[in-house]
Amino acid sequence: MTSPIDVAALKRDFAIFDKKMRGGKQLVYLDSGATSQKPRQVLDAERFFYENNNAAVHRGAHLLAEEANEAYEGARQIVADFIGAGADETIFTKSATESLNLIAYSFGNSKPGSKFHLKAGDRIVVSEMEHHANLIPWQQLAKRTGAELVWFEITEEGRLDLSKIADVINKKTKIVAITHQSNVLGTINPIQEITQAAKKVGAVVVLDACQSAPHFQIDVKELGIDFLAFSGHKALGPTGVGICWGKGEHLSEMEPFLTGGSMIETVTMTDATWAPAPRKFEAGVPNMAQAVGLAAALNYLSKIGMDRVAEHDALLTEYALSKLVALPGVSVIGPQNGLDRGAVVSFTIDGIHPHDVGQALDGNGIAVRTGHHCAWPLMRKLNLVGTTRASFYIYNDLQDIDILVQSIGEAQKFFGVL
Amino acid sequence: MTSPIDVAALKRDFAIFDKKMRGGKQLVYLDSGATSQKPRQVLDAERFFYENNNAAVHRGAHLLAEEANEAYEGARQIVADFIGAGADETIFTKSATESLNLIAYSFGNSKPGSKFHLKAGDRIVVSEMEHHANLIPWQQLAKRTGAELVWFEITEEGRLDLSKIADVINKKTKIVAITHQSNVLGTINPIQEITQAAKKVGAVVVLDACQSAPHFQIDVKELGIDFLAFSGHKALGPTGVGICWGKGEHLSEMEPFLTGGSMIETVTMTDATWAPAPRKFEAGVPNMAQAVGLAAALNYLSKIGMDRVAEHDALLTEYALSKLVALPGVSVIGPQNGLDRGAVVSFTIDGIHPHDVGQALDGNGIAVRTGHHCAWPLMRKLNLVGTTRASFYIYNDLQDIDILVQSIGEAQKFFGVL
Amino acid sequence: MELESLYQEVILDHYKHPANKKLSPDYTAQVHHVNTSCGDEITLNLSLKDGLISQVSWEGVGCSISQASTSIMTDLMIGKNTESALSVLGEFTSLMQSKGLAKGDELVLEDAVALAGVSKFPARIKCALLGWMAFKDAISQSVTQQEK
Amino acid sequence: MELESLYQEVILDHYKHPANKKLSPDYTAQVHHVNTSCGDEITLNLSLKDGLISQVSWEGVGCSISQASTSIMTDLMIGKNTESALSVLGEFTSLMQSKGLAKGDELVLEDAVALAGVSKFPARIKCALLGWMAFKDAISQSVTQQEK
Ligand SMILES: Cc1ncc(COP(=O)(O)O)c(C=O)c1O
Ligand SMILES: Cc1ncc(COP(=O)(O)O)c(C=O)c1O
Repeated sequence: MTSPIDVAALKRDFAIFDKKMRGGKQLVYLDSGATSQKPRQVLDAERFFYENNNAAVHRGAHLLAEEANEAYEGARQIVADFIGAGADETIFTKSATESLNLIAYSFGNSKPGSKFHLKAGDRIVVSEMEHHANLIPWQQLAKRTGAELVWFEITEEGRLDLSKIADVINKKTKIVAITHQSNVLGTINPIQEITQAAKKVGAVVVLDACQSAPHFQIDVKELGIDFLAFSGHKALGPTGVGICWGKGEHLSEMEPFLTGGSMIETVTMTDATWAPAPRKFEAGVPNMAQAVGLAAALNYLSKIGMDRVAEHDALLTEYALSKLVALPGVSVIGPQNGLDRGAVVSFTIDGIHPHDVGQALDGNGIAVRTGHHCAWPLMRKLNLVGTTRASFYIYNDLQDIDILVQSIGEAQKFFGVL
Repeated sequence: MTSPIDVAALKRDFAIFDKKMRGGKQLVYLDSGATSQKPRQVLDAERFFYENNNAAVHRGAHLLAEEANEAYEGARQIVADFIGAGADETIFTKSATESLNLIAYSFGNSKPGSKFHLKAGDRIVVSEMEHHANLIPWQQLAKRTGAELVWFEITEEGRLDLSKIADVINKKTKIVAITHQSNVLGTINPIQEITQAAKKVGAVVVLDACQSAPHFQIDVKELGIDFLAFSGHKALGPTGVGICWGKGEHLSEMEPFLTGGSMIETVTMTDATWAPAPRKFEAGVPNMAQAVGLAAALNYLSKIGMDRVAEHDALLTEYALSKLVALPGVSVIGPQNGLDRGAVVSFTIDGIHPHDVGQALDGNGIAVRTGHHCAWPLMRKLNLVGTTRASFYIYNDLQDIDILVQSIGEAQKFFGVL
Repeated sequence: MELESLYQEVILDHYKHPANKKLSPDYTAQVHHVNTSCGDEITLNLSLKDGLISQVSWEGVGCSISQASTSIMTDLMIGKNTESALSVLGEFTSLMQSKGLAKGDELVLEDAVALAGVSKFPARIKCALLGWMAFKDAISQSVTQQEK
Repeated sequence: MELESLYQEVILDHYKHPANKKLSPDYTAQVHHVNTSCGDEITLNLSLKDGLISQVSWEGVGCSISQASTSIMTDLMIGKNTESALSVLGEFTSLMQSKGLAKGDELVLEDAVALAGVSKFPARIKCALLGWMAFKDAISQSVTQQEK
């Protein structure tokens, strides 16, 4: 099987691969799970905005302001189309972290009587495989409101244990916040099963799509979710931009999060009323250039085709799994085959601390992530201090994985564990 | 008097001035109060980061991650130096709006017993000339905690009325949130007088430096303030980055605002503890490229010299005031001379709505802002539906003002009001 | 200046001498709308009688475009039945979204075709629509009211 | 691979055979430190007797750099008075911040000079300092304790 992506040609869009690593080595970038590299199309789009249309949106009547507005709202439409959403339901934030906090704080700000108001006796559901960004905001919301935080455990294989789903998502449940794909295990979770259970009890489902939206086709309606968050920087986009999507019917009833300019309807010294969504949730001069850059990134992905991106990912993941599972002294964490599993492979090496593994790989130009991956509770559950994580994207090829595998062997020799 | 800045030479750094406006007109950009234009040095710095050092900070041990970290923390040091602060006290946010919300929400999150905890009987002080960004977050905090919101009025001349300062800032006062310079009136407020009064009663002073930090030298220690907020995009920097500065002793006692990755010390399923500042306040993969871009912007300003920037601003402001005050049918809002007054001049024209003024000026390539300038309570106080605002920066010259003045005359003729 | 293409004579006339700009004491529905980006406001009273729009009156502050557009709209709507009023409104909205490409049907829109130029200025479309959106809101409130 | 410059023989030796890695039952101060970016942890017991550091023992998980560095540190510190211990600590901290430019004084730092290469890898400096910072904390706690 060969990849539907011509990686060698595509890589020319990414200037960073011209850079030489330590000792003149070529860059083998296996850390897209943390952040992706950016094609020149994205950098050019940002620069074009600054050099031709830069002005504050929503605030001026002059030509540049009109153009900035068109660029920004056009970007919103592109993002909305990318996830099958309406533009008015698509909010620009600075990151997935802000998106998830926005939802949690907005719920926390809601008044008694609102369907989003939480109190003692209510329940928030998460899972053991959540990234801190989709865990701590809910911990804090639970503490503030008196609601109870409960969670899905994981199975030995590293999948969500849904065997007790009817106990976990019960009548008390108001919110289910769950990751689409684990950033450590690679596991892709069965979201529809969860949304069905949530719907039965009237709970909203918040999906952390940080690891999924950049990698395969997502449709918020098909998923049946209520809210979705992802970060631009993991999807070829600029840093400093994230997306928060929410069903229109929810957004219109929700309290704002950040307050200030451009999100208001009227203001007096003591009071204010809010503009309709999405502006209600976008206080201040927004991250316009980053929104434009993200739109260019999503256009870049769409031009490749998300089906092809997913196929390419699957090919690399299968190949990496087959090689790593066979290595002596190496343990793959999470599902051992490619079924319902994204382009993230965590592993440990007997006798070498992940930090030292990362250092040894770095010596060969390989960039991986090591440590707890902002999923410390999962590490504790797995009884690990950390893992080494290789994650793949459109600019990786099978040779990258061969270099990884060979370097692991060299590291084992160097540290004398083989 | 001539400007210490060679505007013609400097303008070559700003590609947007090559762009042709409607009817082939040259751009006369008088809307820097809303957002500034960006020199290529800033755009190049961002691009260099993406093409050479792009990786997630605080999270990897590989070369790119190390370089990203150095770039990001180096940027923090540059920003800190720019305002006379310590790097550990300097927090990257997405905007001044987020910075002000961060402070207000952090206070709101504080527990009884904390010096930041507010309750009924406590008092928050603002002023009638605040931008919505430094008003609504405090309205909301007051509503949530039961504290009382009071404010300084403005004088006929458009200055802060401090005659009742001892009544306004009294023993109940916990927070004084005030703008350094009004974005409508141009008034520069006497901050030291306010910090002295606040210090006497143990209140903290939050300074909105959006309109000041880009325009003249600021030193947080000399000002005697406790917190400061400003936006990168008004200071030649990228969109999507702002600064929140707080005294170290405050930051270490404050509750976090956004929660998630990178801001933690330890995490379990039900609980988390926080990293020291500034990381406690920077959840998630940060806006690294924008931080780097902002540092390049502040370096650009420092290279000119903030004293020269201020002198240039003063020259333009004096010139604009002298011309506009003399125009028939034109009223300048706020102080009529350059004393303690920044590079922002708002005015109204008898018989022409600000929106129509803006449109007429746009026809001559002039970009100004019209409307309530996110200071609606101030507009009501002044009994105005809005104003037209011209604001100046380093790339403007006296000729820009001449074109403005001439175009105002043409507009008056067109609308038949002269 | 190309201002003439935007501010046609007929617009400036309506701006200086707005029609029906004095709130009637009685009405079927009263609405208040605000253009949040600039602060312009309008209050509009609508009277429906036997399915016909018998009266539209208004008060408000705003730029020449919003004032003229509202004035023109009231002249157009008075005397129409709700169905044809909404159809005119639909046609005007399309004209505003035409990005300068459409001219508008003068038989349907009458004086309102003078506003065609606004569609080239995205930031001003809201100004031109302020009164029309208030009118639309008032219609739907009147209809619900009469159904009760 | 240039790994040898970072992982000198002496480091790997300490990593495999760490000194004083077993918590003593009694101590003047006990501290627990965490490297928040990777999750490495250390518990360290310190005993002060007549102004001398009589015992430093520890337990913890971490990479070879943090483990070896802690091991080397304990060997260095035991038997010193607090003043010279803190001076050695200062010297080691400077070495770590030297960005690969300093070699370290072997007369003062002994085995710890083998860690000089770490200073070229900013992300690892925290690893090398984990045990030392815990030690510093324990010293200051012991001193306050004894002052009481
Ligand atoms: C005085 C003042 N405060 C606050 C702000 C808000 O800044 P931003 O929209 O960049 O968050 C602005 C600018 O819009 C301002 O002029
Ligand atoms: C699964 C998951 N959720 C949330 C986040 C947080 O994203 P960000 O740091 O961009 O806000 C990440 C990435 O760090 C992630 O992998």
